[in-house]
Amino acid sequence: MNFDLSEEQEMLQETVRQFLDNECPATTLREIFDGEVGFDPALWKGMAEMGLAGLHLPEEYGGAGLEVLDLALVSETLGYMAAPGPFLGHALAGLAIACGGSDAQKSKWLPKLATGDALATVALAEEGGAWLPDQWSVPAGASLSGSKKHVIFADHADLIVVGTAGGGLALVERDAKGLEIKPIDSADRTRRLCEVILADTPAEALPDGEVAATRLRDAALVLLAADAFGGATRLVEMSVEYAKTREQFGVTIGHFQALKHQLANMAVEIEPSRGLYWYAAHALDHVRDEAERTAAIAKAHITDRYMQIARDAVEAHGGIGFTWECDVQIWFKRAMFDRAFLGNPALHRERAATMAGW
Amino acid sequence: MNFDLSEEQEMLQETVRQFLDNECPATTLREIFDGEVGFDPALWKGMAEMGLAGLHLPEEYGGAGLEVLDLALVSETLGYMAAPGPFLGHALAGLAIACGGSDAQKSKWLPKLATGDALATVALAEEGGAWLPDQWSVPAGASLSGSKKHVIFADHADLIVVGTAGGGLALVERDAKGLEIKPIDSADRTRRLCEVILADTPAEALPDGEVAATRLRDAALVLLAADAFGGATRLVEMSVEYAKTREQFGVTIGHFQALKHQLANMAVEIEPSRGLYWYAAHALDHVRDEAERTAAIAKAHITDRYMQIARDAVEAHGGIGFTWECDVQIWFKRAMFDRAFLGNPALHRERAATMAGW
Amino acid sequence: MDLSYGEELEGYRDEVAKFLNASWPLKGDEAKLGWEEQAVRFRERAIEGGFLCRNIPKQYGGSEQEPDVLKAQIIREEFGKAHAPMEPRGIGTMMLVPTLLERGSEWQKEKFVPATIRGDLAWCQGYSEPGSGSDLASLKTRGELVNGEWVINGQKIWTSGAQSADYMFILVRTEPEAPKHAGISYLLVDMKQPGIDVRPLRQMTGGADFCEVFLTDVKTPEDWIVGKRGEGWLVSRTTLKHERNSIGSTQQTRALFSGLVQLAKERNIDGKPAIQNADIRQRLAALEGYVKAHQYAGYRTLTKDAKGESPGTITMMNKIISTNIGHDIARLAIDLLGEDGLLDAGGSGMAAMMSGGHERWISHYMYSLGIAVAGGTANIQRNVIGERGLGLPRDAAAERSSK
Amino acid sequence: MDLSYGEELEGYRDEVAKFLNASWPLKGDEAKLGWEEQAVRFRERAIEGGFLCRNIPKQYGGSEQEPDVLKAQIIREEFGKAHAPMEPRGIGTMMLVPTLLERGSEWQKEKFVPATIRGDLAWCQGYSEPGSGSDLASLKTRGELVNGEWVINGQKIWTSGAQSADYMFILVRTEPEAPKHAGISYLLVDMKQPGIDVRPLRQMTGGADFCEVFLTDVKTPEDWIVGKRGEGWLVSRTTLKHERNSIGSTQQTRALFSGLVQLAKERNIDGKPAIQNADIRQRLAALEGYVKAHQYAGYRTLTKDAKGESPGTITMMNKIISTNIGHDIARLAIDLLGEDGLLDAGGSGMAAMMSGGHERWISHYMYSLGIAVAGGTANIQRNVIGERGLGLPRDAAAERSSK
Repeated sequence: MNFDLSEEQEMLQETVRQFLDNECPATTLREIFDGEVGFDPALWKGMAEMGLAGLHLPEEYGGAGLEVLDLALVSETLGYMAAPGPFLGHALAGLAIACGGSDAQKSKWLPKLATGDALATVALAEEGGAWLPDQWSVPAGASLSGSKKHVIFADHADLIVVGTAGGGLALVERDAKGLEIKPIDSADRTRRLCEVILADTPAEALPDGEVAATRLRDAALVLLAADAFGGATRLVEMSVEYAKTREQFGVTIGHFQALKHQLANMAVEIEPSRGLYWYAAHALDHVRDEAERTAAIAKAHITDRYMQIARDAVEAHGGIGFTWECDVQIWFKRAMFDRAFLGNPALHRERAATMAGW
Repeated sequence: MNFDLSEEQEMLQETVRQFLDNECPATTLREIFDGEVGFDPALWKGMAEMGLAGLHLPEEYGGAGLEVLDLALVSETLGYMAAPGPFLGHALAGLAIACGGSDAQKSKWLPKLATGDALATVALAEEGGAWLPDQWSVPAGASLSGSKKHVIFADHADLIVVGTAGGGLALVERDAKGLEIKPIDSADRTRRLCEVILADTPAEALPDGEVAATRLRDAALVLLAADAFGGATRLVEMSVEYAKTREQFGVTIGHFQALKHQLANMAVEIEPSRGLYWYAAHALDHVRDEAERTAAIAKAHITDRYMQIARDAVEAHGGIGFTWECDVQIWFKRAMFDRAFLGNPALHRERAATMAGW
Repeated sequence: MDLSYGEELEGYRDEVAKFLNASWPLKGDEAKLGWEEQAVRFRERAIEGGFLCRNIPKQYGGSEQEPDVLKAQIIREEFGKAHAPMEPRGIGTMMLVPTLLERGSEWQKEKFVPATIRGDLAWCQGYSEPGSGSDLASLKTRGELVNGEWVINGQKIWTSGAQSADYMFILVRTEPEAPKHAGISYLLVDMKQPGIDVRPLRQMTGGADFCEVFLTDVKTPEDWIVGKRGEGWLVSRTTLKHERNSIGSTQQTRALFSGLVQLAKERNIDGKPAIQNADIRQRLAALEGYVKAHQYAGYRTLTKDAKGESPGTITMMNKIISTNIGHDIARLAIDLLGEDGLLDAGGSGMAAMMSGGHERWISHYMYSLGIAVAGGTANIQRNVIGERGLGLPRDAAAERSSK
Repeated sequence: MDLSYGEELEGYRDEVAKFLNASWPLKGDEAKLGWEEQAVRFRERAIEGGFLCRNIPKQYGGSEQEPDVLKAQIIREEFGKAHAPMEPRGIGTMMLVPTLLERGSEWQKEKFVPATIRGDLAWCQGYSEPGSGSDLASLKTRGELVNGEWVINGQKIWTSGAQSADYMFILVRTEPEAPKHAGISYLLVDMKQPGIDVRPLRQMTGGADFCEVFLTDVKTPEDWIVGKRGEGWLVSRTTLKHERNSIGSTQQTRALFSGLVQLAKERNIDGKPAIQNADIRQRLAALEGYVKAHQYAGYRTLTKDAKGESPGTITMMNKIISTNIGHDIARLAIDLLGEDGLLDAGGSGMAAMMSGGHERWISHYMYSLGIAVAGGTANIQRNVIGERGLGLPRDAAAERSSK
């Protein structure tokens, strides 16, 4: 029984965190957040150089050959730091190709994705909250027509993995004919979204797209849960820190029992769920028959906790917590993202109920 | 605009309360609660002599000719005092006969019910939580066969108003052939329940039974809501009183902000809902097209608040709140009764949703 | 119990309606004027008719009527129906005017009250400071009397409308040696002078409904003080007996809830209208219990006010009740929005929340956490309910602060 | 990450299973003995094999094994599967024995430890008093040394198993002049003597799992004190390094949740199984999130314990987490029970909760509020999490009390 991280995994988190401490301190994060574009090529290049772009890709294609758990650990740290950038979409795209692509597709794309020389993303959602493979309706084929919503940094991607009707996946390249990309005003300005419109756009299906799509879905749920865990943990720390420094009535407000208990409740809500996302990630590589359901529960549970903690953190910061200047809002909006992306908790709870045979 | 009680109504509540202060103080309440029977004929006789047995019955039959709101105000006070006895069933039975009975039925029963010389109750529920008129399945006719659950003090009643298939009502007398009454171990020992088994038992239908049954249902929902409001209000008072006297760490525990806020939250949960049951009661006599839905919402909302406040009150009393000796348990069990009797909040919320055309 | 207003008051309603029918909208050439100018002319006539500024003496431009909360409610209802202008909105009419009437000197009343209620003068409030939120009395902005003038230095925050205000009423510390509450004075300050730097304070929604105001050697005459030196804390707590709008917040809450029901009808879950989903129906109906309780509690308060009786603890609870309902409505709305919760709130302020689009629910989701209800505020309200409402003993910390 | 126990430990599991296979149930003539007698004989052999009483030295009847939380967990799992007796349940083994081993005198260890772990001696705990709940150190029961004997007068409450206990370990105030915490001593008392009056304390469920104990001139020898005079508070806080059962409470929670799911399958809503209702499904699945989080947090704690590393703040949270889950399960259960919630809990104690009938959910509904979690307890735990876990400053009141 070893339900804990390895030293390498702890070091991975520590390394990513130090990198972000140095390369994306609060001022930089704020610049990117407030900026027009929201994408910092240098920051992403640095992350790729650390190996984060290909962490989970096979070693034969230049990746580090690690597991979904390792990806999730990075995701936790990015969530903790509210790191802006295309990690989520890129990681999922690579995972899909590694899982469902032909040898030719893998050879063509994975080495470039592993180094970060090419940036990829995934186009899943369709109108009306159709996030899941069995809800996709863009007809599969040598060319695709339709519209995909909420595609992370599609405007910077070299490659888009597009979900197609029947639950398959297809590759669409940056300069493909009829491809139109419209940035959306996103609440979360660290992971900006685009609408992707395909008009008879050339595409190449992944041979094992159906398998890859379900793995992509489950991995995405786990990465969102991990990000949520990291972000919520950070918000508790920020709120505690504020309570230790802000004074009212002649004492720091952390003296007041009502606030103290609110902060304790926030910690109690999030701290236990660390192992839940660990296990969900672990299951994706090692306990396949529990993977799908545990991923759904982890995403629903932890992103719900994150959102509530984000609300509580605003309250704990008083009026200032409601301002644009206060960093809490950055995490608040990441919480909105993590909770809504790939579907609200209710959707995944209903899936979990169905999978349990309820 | 006069959304308030009249002086007469305030005096009615005050009179009932004083009567119970004198005739059913804590020690008496405890004796009745702990006793085998749970029914105190003298106490009920006293209430009847005050006019409570026929408060809402027409004056021509010896009643006071008051409205459902007045019944509800009495119900609030009984809930506040946790008064044991058959008021609820008796009041509903009389209301049903006054609304749906023939002249002969009214002449025969209402004068005796108004004085309390005869005790009546209502038999509504059937197996599987079938509380409502459209769920009843005992076939109507000159004799009835079937089983009714959760009949308040049926073992002391002279007359039972029985719900029948098609949503009608019929009268069954105490000594009727084939009538079997089995006391049930009830959680709420102030309003004990029986199962009523009918085997080809002679019965007399109310001519306007369908109309009377829906009015009975809505009035019952309102009376339960009123009882819940009174009980919850009392529990808040008891908890506040305890916090003012119990000392820990050298001060009364009401000094601790966490408990203070818990008590404030309890008060905030119940205090605003006074007008909700008032209006629901008022609507039954004066705003007929809102009556059914408002009654459903009032019952669901206020009995839910009562149950949660009862849980909170146990916590606010610490270990002692969990004991049989502590009076909190009496109200706790009345809360369970008010919430479950005639169906859980979820049932009535779903009805309210349907009535709104949602 | 009678939910109608009774014959006499319905007669009054007819009177109000008749006046409105004759007076609003303006007719003939006056109808061509701009809305603001029309409003000014209309208000003059409404004051003359005794419908507006009812609690303000005639000598200061009001209509000086006997307080009557039911008449006031009827006026709100009828003016609302006719879309006719009420008193100028804003903190000048709501807070400064009652304070001046109770505590101001004669010249102050004459100079400021008529112009404010006519809408000629706009005010902003200088109370909160970055370091003084729930503990307002710890404020640090200084006022010194130098050569017959107050010289003010410091910073205020959460000042609504500071950009467009003519004047500010401000709390400043003028007696630094006095104990906390006793060192504060209440001054009036001309906003159109050097040394005042107004910076919009952007909210997480992207809009800016509030400002920071930096004051550097800002000056105001010695006699622009309301009450005496060191009495500012008491002056700021002045409330005149007035025609409390007991059901205003319940009407807003009901409107918000109606919008939520509408949203549930428009959004889908699993390809069917969300309002058909059992879970959503339960949540909506449970919320409606709170909304309706709040509504009838408002009716009861209105009645008690009309009778001159105390409505009890409910008046301390209204804020937290509507906050709680607002939170629950916001949570359910964001669940109904689903993927649209990924979108930006629209970069705007409260205006976005009042708009018709779905993005108003994102704004509302964030506004439900807004400064009016955030942080210490809710806890302070629970203290008040616990201590003043339920009679529980005071906190040690609060005791210390009140000394 | 590896959720198996690894080769070496699986080997150990085989060893445990082999022992159990050979030793339980007893065979031959021994199989005809009563269960208690069988348990005593079996325990002797299990101690000899190193499976029970692992942290107790051999000289006091234990098996004196190296601490190993994983081996301990495997033993629990395998003994559980075989329904084999573990150490005698109860507060004697769980609380008194570790305290004596750390703080008792030699003769105390010899006299009490072996007999207690054999199950020959039953203990009860005399800590709480009616006036001393969360503020335990304010206890008032007096102990006076008179002619070489302690004479004890006072009252204890929430004493489980007082009717059948041979001895009580009790906190009494022996130094009335000393400050609060410093005036308390830890004594051992023979329960079979005059002056001890045990009265069952009935709970709201109707059962009586606890007692009140009235002590009137109760006597115990001078040297039946553990630690020194006035050290009782510290002695009562003694905890040995032991093989913490990190996942016991998560297993109970999971079992309770499974029962709840089963209940949802059996009960109907609108004529269909409740588990098909969208609202019930949402509530169940949301609860499962908490249950699973608790489960994996337990695995992590077990691993950290096994490595000798600190699991962090989670160990302070476990009680409140399982309390919260218990509350939510109870609420959902009572909703599923519907009309059966009108029925009596069955007039019994914890036993009813463990039974198979639906009435156990009524018992559980009330027990979820039971004394272990009620009132001050949860708030005290939040204080601990806030202060020791998050490093927030201490309360003024608590500071005062600790002086």
